[in-house]
Order: sequence, then C-alpha cells, then structure tokens
Amino acid sequence: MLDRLIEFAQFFFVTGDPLIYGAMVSIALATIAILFVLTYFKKWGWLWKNWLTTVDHKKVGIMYILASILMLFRGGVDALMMRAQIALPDINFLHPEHYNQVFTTHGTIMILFMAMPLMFGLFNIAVPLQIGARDVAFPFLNALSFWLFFMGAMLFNLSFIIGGSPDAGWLSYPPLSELQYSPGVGQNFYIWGIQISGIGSLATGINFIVTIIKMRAPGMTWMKMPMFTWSVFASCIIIIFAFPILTVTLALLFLDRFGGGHFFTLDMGGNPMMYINLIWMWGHPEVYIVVLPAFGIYSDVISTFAKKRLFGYKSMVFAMLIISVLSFFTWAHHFFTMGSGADVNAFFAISTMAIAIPTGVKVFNWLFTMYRGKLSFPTPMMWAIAFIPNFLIAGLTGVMLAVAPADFQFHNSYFLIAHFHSALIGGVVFGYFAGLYYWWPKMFGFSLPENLGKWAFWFWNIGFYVCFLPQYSLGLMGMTRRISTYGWDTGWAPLNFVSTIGAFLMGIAFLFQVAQIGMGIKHYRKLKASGDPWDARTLEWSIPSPAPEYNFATIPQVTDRDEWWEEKERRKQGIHKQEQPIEPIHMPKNSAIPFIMSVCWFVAGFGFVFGWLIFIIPGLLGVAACMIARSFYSYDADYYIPVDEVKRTEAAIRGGSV
Amino acid sequence: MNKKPKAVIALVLTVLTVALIIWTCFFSGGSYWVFDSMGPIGQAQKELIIITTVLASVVILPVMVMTFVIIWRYRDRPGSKAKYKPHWDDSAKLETIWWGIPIIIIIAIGIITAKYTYDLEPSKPLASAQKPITIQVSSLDWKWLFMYPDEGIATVNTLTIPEDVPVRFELTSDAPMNSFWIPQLGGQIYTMSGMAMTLHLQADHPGTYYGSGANFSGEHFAQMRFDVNAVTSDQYNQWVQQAKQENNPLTEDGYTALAQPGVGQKTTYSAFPEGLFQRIVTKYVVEGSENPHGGHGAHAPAVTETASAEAAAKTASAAGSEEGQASHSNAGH
Amino acid sequence: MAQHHTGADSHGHEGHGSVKSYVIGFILSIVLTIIPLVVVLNHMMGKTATMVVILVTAVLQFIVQLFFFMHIREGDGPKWNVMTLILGVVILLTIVGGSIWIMTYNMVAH
Amino acid sequence: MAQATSHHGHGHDHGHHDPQELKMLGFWIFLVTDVILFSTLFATFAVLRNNTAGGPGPEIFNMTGVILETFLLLTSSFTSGIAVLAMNKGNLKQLLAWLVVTVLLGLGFLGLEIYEFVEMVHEGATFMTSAYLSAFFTLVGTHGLHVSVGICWMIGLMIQLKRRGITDVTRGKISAISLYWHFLDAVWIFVLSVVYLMGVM
Ligand code: HEA
Ligand code: HEA
Ligand SMILES: [Cu+2]
Repeated sequence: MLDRLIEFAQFFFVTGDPLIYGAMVSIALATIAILFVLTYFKKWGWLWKNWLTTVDHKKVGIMYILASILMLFRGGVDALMMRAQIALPDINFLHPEHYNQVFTTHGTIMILFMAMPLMFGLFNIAVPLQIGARDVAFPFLNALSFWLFFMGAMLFNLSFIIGGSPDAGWLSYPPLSELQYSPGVGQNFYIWGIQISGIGSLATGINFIVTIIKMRAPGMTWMKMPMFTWSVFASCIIIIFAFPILTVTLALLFLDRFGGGHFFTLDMGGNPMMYINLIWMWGHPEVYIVVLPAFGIYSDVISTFAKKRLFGYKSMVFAMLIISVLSFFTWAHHFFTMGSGADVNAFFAISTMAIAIPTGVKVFNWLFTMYRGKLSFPTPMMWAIAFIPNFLIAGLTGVMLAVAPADFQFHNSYFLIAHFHSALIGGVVFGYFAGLYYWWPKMFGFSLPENLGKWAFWFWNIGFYVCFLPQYSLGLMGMTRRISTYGWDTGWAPLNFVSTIGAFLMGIAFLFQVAQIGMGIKHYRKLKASGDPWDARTLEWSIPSPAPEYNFATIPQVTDRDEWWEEKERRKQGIHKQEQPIEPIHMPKNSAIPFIMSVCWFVAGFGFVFGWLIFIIPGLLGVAACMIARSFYSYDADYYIPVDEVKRTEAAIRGGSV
Repeated sequence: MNKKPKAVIALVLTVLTVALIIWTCFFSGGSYWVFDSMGPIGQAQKELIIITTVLASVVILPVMVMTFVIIWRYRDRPGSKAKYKPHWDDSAKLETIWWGIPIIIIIAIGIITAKYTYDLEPSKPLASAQKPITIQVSSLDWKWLFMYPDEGIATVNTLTIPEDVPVRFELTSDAPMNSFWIPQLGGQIYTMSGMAMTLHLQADHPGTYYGSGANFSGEHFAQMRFDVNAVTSDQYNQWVQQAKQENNPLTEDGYTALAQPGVGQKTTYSAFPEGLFQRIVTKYVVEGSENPHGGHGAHAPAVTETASAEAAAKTASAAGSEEGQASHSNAGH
Repeated sequence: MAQHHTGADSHGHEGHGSVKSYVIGFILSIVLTIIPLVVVLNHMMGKTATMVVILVTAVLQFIVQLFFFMHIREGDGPKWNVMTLILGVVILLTIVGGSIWIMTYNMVAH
Repeated sequence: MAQATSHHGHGHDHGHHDPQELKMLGFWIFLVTDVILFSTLFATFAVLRNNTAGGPGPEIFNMTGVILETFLLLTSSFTSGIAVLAMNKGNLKQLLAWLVVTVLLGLGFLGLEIYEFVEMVHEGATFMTSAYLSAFFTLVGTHGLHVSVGICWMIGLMIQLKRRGITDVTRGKISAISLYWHFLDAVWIFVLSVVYLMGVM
C-alpha cells in the first residue's frame, strides 16, 4: 500500500530537484500563512463579499493586475534562471530537460499570464471611466473572464509541482508536443491552462467592444474618444478574431493527445505543419493585441505630460485600425524557412513590412505631440519616452526579419530573441508600466513614491539594453535559441555573460518596484492623491480617486475630445456646466457564479490533464449547473442605489460639495 | 533637491553602459558568422541584409535623433524659450510626409525582398560549371546523419564538402522537426518528417564552419551541432576513399540504434543501407494509400506502392526540385 | 410588433419580417439546396463547374439566411452586426484560403 | 454615430442602457467568433482532406441520410423563425408549440447524424483511422455539439417561458436562440457543401 502511494506520489509530484522542493515548501508555507491571516483577522467574509464575488470593473481590474504582477515575478525568476544557466558555457545549474521547461513556462507565462491580464486589468480600470460609463456592458461576464483567466493560470502553474511542466516551447510545436515525443502531462497542462483562460480572453474582447460601441457618454462621438479607448477597441477586434483560432488549434492538439486523433501526428496522414500554420494565425495577431493598448497608453500619457492635444488624432485612429486588420495577413513570416515557396514568402514578407507604415505614423505623431509641448517627466512619462528608442530598434529589426531571404539567417537565433524582447519589454511592458503608474492613483487613491519609481525605471532601462543588445550580436554570431548550453569554442561566452548581468539588473529593478508599492502602502496617507493628480485630460480624472462604485454620480455630457481638459479650461473662464440632478443608479448585484464556475472549470481541466473522469465529470457538471443557474435565476440580478445614498457618498468623498 | 545632476548622472551611466556593450560586441572574441560568409548564398544574404538595413535605417535613425532633440528642447523648465502651442494638433503637410516616406521606403525594401526571394529560393540550383554533389541529411534525436548517395558513405555530426562545388542538400527528419543551419554558408531550412526539402549551398573557401540545428527538438537539442569541413576537391576524394576504407558500414540495425534518442558522436561510415533516405521520408506512408479521390485541388500526388520511393521523395518535397515545382503548378490548376 | 408592450425597449429588433418573408426564405433555401444536390449526385458537370455551383449556391443560401431569417437589415443606427460579420468573413476567407495556399507546398507523403 | 445613451427608456437614468440591445449585439459578435471557430475547422479539413492514409474516404458517406438531415435542419430553421413571429404577436402558446417543433426537428437531425457516425465507425471509419477522418469527425461533430447545446438551451428557455411568460428578458433570450439556430443552419450548409458534396463529387 505504502509502496503504491509512494509510487503514485513520484508520478504525481515533480521530484528530484532541490529547487523544486524549495518552491514546494515555500508555496505550502505561503498558503498556510494566507489562510491563517484570513482566519485570524476574520477576513473570509470580506474576501468573499468584496472580491471573490464582485462584478465591479474596478475591483476586477485590480485583481487582474495583482495576478499579473505575481506572474511577472514567476516569469522573471524563470528568465533569471535561464540567464544564469547560459551565462557561461558548460554550466550545470539546470539540467537540459529542466532548462526546456523553464523557457517554455517563461514564454507562456509572460505573454499569456502576465501581459494579457495586465492589459485586461488596465482595460477594466480605465475604459469605463474614460467613456463616462457606470460599468462594462456585461459585468457578470467580466467577472467570469477574470476568474477563468485566474484558474487557467493556476492550472498552468500547478504543473510546476504536480506532474511536470511543459517543455516544447511557448507555442508547443508538434510533433514534439505530441504524445509520441511528450508523453508526460506537461503538454496537457499547457493546453488546458491556456484554453480555460483563453475563453475568458475571448469574452473580454466581446465585452469591451460592446461597451465601447454602446456605452459612451452622450456626446462622445467616435472622434472624441480617448486614444486609449480606441486602442482597446482595436485590440479587442483582434481578440475576437484571433482567439477562436487558438481555441481550435489547442483543441485539435488535445484531441490528438487524448483521443487518438491524427491532425498533427506523423503517421496516418497527420500534418504537423498545419499546427504551425494555425498557431501563428493566432500568435502573430496576439503580439499586436498586447502592443496596441500600450500604444494607446503612450498616446494618453504623452499628451498629458506634454500638456498638449494629441497630434494627428485621426491618423492615429486610422493607423491603429489598419494595424489590427493587417495583423491577420502576416502570420507566415514566422515560418519563412518551412519551404512554402517563393510566392508565399514574398507575399508575407511584404505584408509584414506594410505594418511598419502605420506604426511609423504613430511614432511620428507621438513625437509631434511633444513638439511644441511643455514636457514634464514623472514616472509614467519616463516609461513612455524610454519606449520610443526601444521600439525603434524593435521595429528596425522586425523589418530586417521580415525580409524573407535574410530571415533564413536570423530565424530561431538570438537575433530574433532580442527583436521580440525589444518589442515585448520596450513596447508592451514599458507601456503597461506607464499605464500602471499613470492610473495607480485612480485605482487606489494614493500615488506611488516617485523616487523609488525612478530607480526602478533606470534599472529596468539600463538592464534592458545590457541584456538584449548583446543578443543581437549573438544571433549574428550564430547562436540559436533554446539551447541549454554551448561550447567555449563558439566565442559566445563574453556577450552572454554581459547579457546575464543585464537580466539581473532588471531583476533588481523589479525589486525596486515591489519596494515602491510597499512604501506606497505604508505611507498612503501622506501620498493621498486628488481626483486629478496629473492635471490630465480625459474623463476618468474628473471623478474622485478612487472612483466610487457607481463611477459617475451623473453621467457627463461630452462636448470635446479631451473633455476634462476642456472642462477645466471652461471653468477657468468661469463657464460652468449646469449640474444634472442625481437619480437612482442602476447597478448589477454581486454574483458567486463566476467564481464557482471557474473553479469547476479548474477541476474539469485538472481531470483532462490526467485523464481522470472523477474530476472531469463533476467539473463539467458543475459548469453546466452554473450556466443553468445563471439562465434561470438571473432575472433580478440588479438593484438601484437610491439618490440619498449617492448624495451621501459624494458628500463624503468630495468633502461636502457634490 | 536639484533634479538635473541626477538626470545627467543617469544619462552618463546609460552612455557608458551602451559603450561597454558595444565594446564587448566587437572585441570580445566572438565572430559574426552571418557576416563572414564563405559561399555565394551567404554572400547574397549578407548583401541583402545590409541593403535593407541601410534602407530602413534611413528613417529609423533620424527619428531616433529627433526623439532626443525634441525631448531635450521641449522639456518644461523655467525660462524656456521653446514654443508652446497646446492646441496645435494637426498638419496635413506633416502627415503626408510621414505617411509618404515610410511608404516609399517600404516599397523599395519590398521590391528588393521579392527579387531576392525568387533568386535565393533554396530549391533553386546554383549556377556553376561544376556538377553539384548531393548530400542527404536527416535530423535525428539528437544528432545529424549525413548520407552521400554518390559516394555511398555516411557520417554523423560531421560534414565534409568540396569547395567551389555546389551542394544539393536533401533534408528530412526522423525525429521532431529541426532546422539545418550553417551560418557561414547561408540560411537555414526546416527538416520535417514525411517531407524532403532541398537546399543548395556552396563553400568558396576551404575551412571549418559551424553548423547546428536551429529548431528546438527536445531534451538534448543543444548537442545537435556539427562541423562543416570544406576541403579542396583532391582532399575530398581522398577523404571519401579513406572513409570507405577505414570505417564500418552503417547497417539497418545500426541505423535503428542510431535513431534512438541520445546524443551522437562524430562518426564516419563506409556505407549505408540502400535507399535509406527515401525510406525515412516515406516512413509514414501507408501501403495502398492511393487516394481514389486524389488529384483535385492543391495536392501533392499521392504516393502509391508502384511509385518508386525515389519519386515519392521528390514529389513530396515541398518546394522541392524542379519536378516538385512543376507538380505544384499543375496541382494549382 | 409588440406595441402592447410598454417596456422601454420595444425599439430595435422586433420589426422582424412576416410569415411571408419566412416562407419565401424557406422556399429559396430549399431550392438552393436541391440544385447542387442534383448536380453532384447526377454528375451533371465537370469538376470545376460542379465546384462553382456548390460554392455559389452555398453562398447564396447563406445570404438568404441572413436576410430572410436573421434580418440583418433591421434595427436603427449603424449596423455593427453587419460590420463585424463582414470583417469576420474576410478573416474566414484568409484563414481557409491562406491555409490551403501555404500548406500546398507542405503536403506530407501520405 | 451611435450615441447609445441618448435613447434610454426609463427616463430617469443616464447610466442605464437597454440591456437587451447590448446583449443582442454581444451575441452577434459571439456568433461571429463562432464563424471563425468553424472556419479554422474548415481550413483544417480542407488541408487534410486527402490524407486518408489508406483508410476510407468520402465514398462511405450515406448521402440519403445527409440529405434528410439537411432538410430537417432547414425546416427547423424556418420553424424557429415562425416561433419568433408568434412571440412578437405575444402568443405564448403558439410560441411554445413552434419551439417544440423546432426541438423535435433538431433532435431528428441529431439522431440521424449520430446514426451516421455509428454506421461509419462500424465500417471501420473512426476518428482514429486517419487525418482525414479526424478532421471530418471534428468538423461535423463540432456542429453537432452546437446543435445539442442549442437543443438544451431551447428546452431551458421553454421552461422559463412557461414560468415567466413573454417578458422583455425572455423575449431577448428567444431572439438570441433563434439567431443561433439560423446560424447553425448556415454553418450546416457549408458542411454539406464542403464535406459531403465536394467529397462525393
Ligand atoms: C509586441 C510584440 C511585437 C511587435 C510589436 C512586433 C513587431 C514586428 N515584428 Fe515581431 N515578433 C514578436 C513580437 C513582436 N513583433 C515575437 C514574440 C516574435 C517571435 C515569436 C517566437 O518565435 O517565439 C516575433 C517574430 C517576428 C518575426 C519572425 C522571425 C522569425 O521567426 O524568424 C518577424 C519577421 O518578419 C517579425 C517582424 C516584425 C515586424 C515587421 C514588426 C513591425 O510591427 C514593427 C513596426 C515598427 C517599426 C518599423 C518602427 C517604427 C516605424 C517607423 C519609424 C517608420 C519608418 C520605418 C521604416 C520605413 C522601416 N517579428
Ligand atoms: C512579455 C513577454 C516577456 C517578457 C517580459 C520577458 C522578459 C525577459 N526574458 Fe523572455 N521570452 C519571452 C517573453 C518575455 N520575456 C518569450 C515569448 C520567449 C520565448 C520562449 C520560447 O522560446 O518558447 C522568451 C525567451 C527568453 C530567452 C531565450 C531562451 C532560449 O531561447 O533559450 C531569454 C534569454 O535570455 C529571455 C530572457 C528574458 C529576461 C532576462 C527577461 C527580463 O525582462 C526579466 C526581468 C526579471 C524579473 C522581472 C524578475 C524579478 C525577480 C526577482 C527580482 C527575484 C529574484 C529572485 C531570485 C533570483 C530567486 N527570454
Ligand atoms: Cu509575427
């Protein structure tokens, strides 16, 4: 009996690596600590009422952001472990198999469980406030999206201690990811982790499109919409068309592994190349999904801190929409070397380069927003500015990669790694940081200490160049990606060592950010922020920080682009808008269904990973039960906040003046 | 606190680090194989890289400079003489310029790219007075098998080729997909099970070059490197003779053992089983899989029992030989 | 129409058709289904022609569904549904056409 | 330009948007994402259509069954439309009756499809036989799964209609399911054309 138990435990838990034992112990300790604190301070009810069942977009946003910072840590630790392993030749810090798992989880986590949720967090925080809405179009669905993401991410992370991590690269190309070559459960974790959170992403896409189309405040025509909201709209367009492709692709891979299908197997007519074709139809648009909102943030941040209207607004909008459509026509540039013939390569090379045109227009417009402006440099602006040179490098190398015959020499080398980290860190992460620092006061009502923020900024920025510039060289020296070690004879050692130093500088930068948040919380009374701490331009700054649960006591009447800025100008001239009378506010009720349903998905997903019906069946039944419950009993899922209460709240936060 | 010195310190630090990086990039011993081309394909690709990079930089670099200038000039400071125009947000003239210039540049890069794409299509034979030699390559877990059908010898993880002679590589895989890359000779191509790819390369100078697998294929992927020895024709013939005399043949069983997952050593074999490459390519073809409804649409002709394995390999070859190309155009109606 | 419904939101999607439009739609779709069936099962035409007939009738049938059953013309304001659908169809064609084009060159020996 | 908020019903709340209108648009967009889902399956089928690996190909289709299925589904699409007309007239009884007819037709379709699948499996044409058949079963099966979900949903809605009658909320739900049902019909047309007709031609 005991033997069998041990045998099972050895199969079930990942064993044999002190790093992992360490991680297991710390995870267990942290969990116990959290449970203890919650119980000791009697916070379970608070947690349930205020967070787990909330449908308030602002709280959902905060949860997204917390989760993504956690994932940034996990992905970052992965990165540092990788960099430590390849700092010099012949290091034996990570076994090759382990190295493979680490880069796979690093890539997957960073893009799907760090960048995506951080982006969704910012969507949630800013979009309804920017368009003068009380919430998103479907608050219930919004909460469900979050919990699906969260459970998907947890399922994926579980593979670290149970069953074994996936190790076939962040896009899991077959045949390597097929049963034949990856018989373990790691790939199943990969499939289900992404699948579950992917459903959530798709729902968010739909949700925000409807929100933006239908819920703008009266008077806010399309051409008066804040640029960030536009970018969310463009990004969501890509989401709704790209994510179903991912869903199907992963489902087919799963059918191969689980149901004996032959889509991508080597035998029985399967064609692995079809997977590569399909996954990039999602994968390429995906990188624009994450970068477009960053572009939106830069636009808002730059015009705020240049104290100037955004230059070339219409062309910015147009460029963004072109990018979102064009992004569906370039996927084959990820496999120029598959031998698809000169016609295919030429077509996709040119379509890829075409994206440089609208992107360039955006860069020029940002520059000319600053031109003849009055620039100040608090942290959000510093991130925004640091982005530009960074992204120029990423774009330049992107265009170089797009030259198909040249890509034969770049493909899968560190040149490529450097290209996409420039785009993903210099473009995406810097952008989201800018947004996070920018909206932080709006989220929590206090600002972050700028000083530590600047330290973090410089460490990130310098670390970034130190880490990734050498990688361009390494690529041209012939170093290929995903190798766990290399020889001294290659001559790659010095540059790799430099690169690793850079990675650790970024690690230190991250620690500064953690410290910054910690200090912020500690001194939050001193750092209390007004409704409009940046002297900004858009509607979210017209209400108190943090926003009350109903956002706007009265829905604003919009007359201009940069409505809040113009409103301030009008007030300076003594023109005051007529106050609208306050009316009862219609709000959605909290619901436990999103959380419960996602837990059920988690259970089912876990069952699918191991092929255990005792988990699959109850899990799926639970999901179905939740859907039925929602359909049958959601007839009174809302309530009204009475006028008195609104007035009381407003008086409290605004100190008497409504 | 005065903010300026801090910013200056930060700037100086940045410049210093960048300088340090650049220094390591050039004087630390690594050599830029992609730019140190030893063959016509690599040479052409290097040219192409330089042309397109320069073209793209024509816009990128000025923008970079502009960024710094604008930020410096329009920073908010007491007594700034820079203009401030908060409502100036549109200019048809400027917009035209920055839609226009990138369009022109991209058109130029696009045309050049298209031309080179057709010129450097990997299945296109190289122009040369010399008769090309054929080498069949198969990526295994985790080693490279090279077969010389003309000479009848085979090697693992080491490749010897005559200089100035075009080499026609036929590539496949008996393991997860990989990519065959010799940076100093020219760009890579995937090796995939069930398909035969063609890649033409040539070494213009004798020497030893680095080759490796470029597409991740599992646990010991990092060990999938090989040497390429480019030698004179005489040396080549000598090497072939030596290989035949001094080594054991690769047997069927030997191949089965070799194909097992594991790291490989450099080995030379005096012979290899007849038609091994074709058998690897058609390994997954089911007997009698002639498709009664085949032949319509874009479909590489089905392989039948009657078709010789050789032909099978060729027709299956993606952007394969000329025959392969022809079959595509037929298939495409 | 639901005039007797005092609900606030009786604007929008209730103008839906009449029995007549449904019947016309139904008949059209039956005809459009029968045509390719007859052509294919009786081997009436060559390969390409048959292909064309199948695809054309399918597309027509889809349009019939859209107009007679799904009422995409209705509702006031901009037709967001139509716009998403059109973009969706463009992406659809890209996915299917693009895959076939690219994969033509990478058929496995089977 | 949509100023959605300008026409609100209750006259006292600017933050209030017609929830049914939002849901309809959301549902439309969801259907478009479903179009993409199916197009990915179609693309896969198209690419793998000749990879029968020596196993059975389209010759094993039972076209009579398929034709029957097609007409059942076409008719059900029509009856679900008539159901909506009944709803618009406010006639609950008729509405329920037509929904029952629709569900029965849908069940007929499913039954035939399942029968067809079982037959094929008996003839040795299973999901695991070849890439072609994997793609076939997945594409057709996904459509079948959608139909099954639709049937369950419709039954659920019938129960809700019985309990609550025709209200703004149930009205929205019925509009959504009928849209969904027409959509499935449209998808089937392409399944019929691409999988069956082009297969046997
Ligand atoms: C946010 C992420 C992001 C962004 C924005 C981009 C942007 C671009 N990418 Fe990148 N890319 C990735 C993330 C990103 N990429 C990732 C993750 C991978 C690899 C995944 C993997 O394999 O694991 C990848 C891989 C990748 C490849 C595949 C290479 C290979 O596998 O061999 C290619 C090839 O064409 C490419 C090209 C481009 C181009 C042309 C752009 C363009 O959009 C850039 C446009 C911008 C500019 C050009 C700068 C500004 C423009 C001007 C100032 C105007 C004037 C300029 C000119 C006229 C040149 N990328
Ligand atoms: C948004 C996406 C994103 C982000 C932000 C990053 C961030 C980083 N990445 Fe990542 N990367 C990818 C996406 C991303 N990456 C993808 C998609 C791949 C491809 C995967 C694949 O091939 O499949 C990849 C692959 C990849 C490789 C190539 C691996 C290989 O092919 O062998 C490398 C190597 O240098 C690397 C490095 C880094 C570094 C140093 C960072 C740094 O920015 C990280 C900064 C560090 C932190 C934020 C950590 C903070 C932690 C601490 C301070 C804790 C300290 C404690 C301890 C040391 C225990 N990445
Ligand atoms: Cu891409």
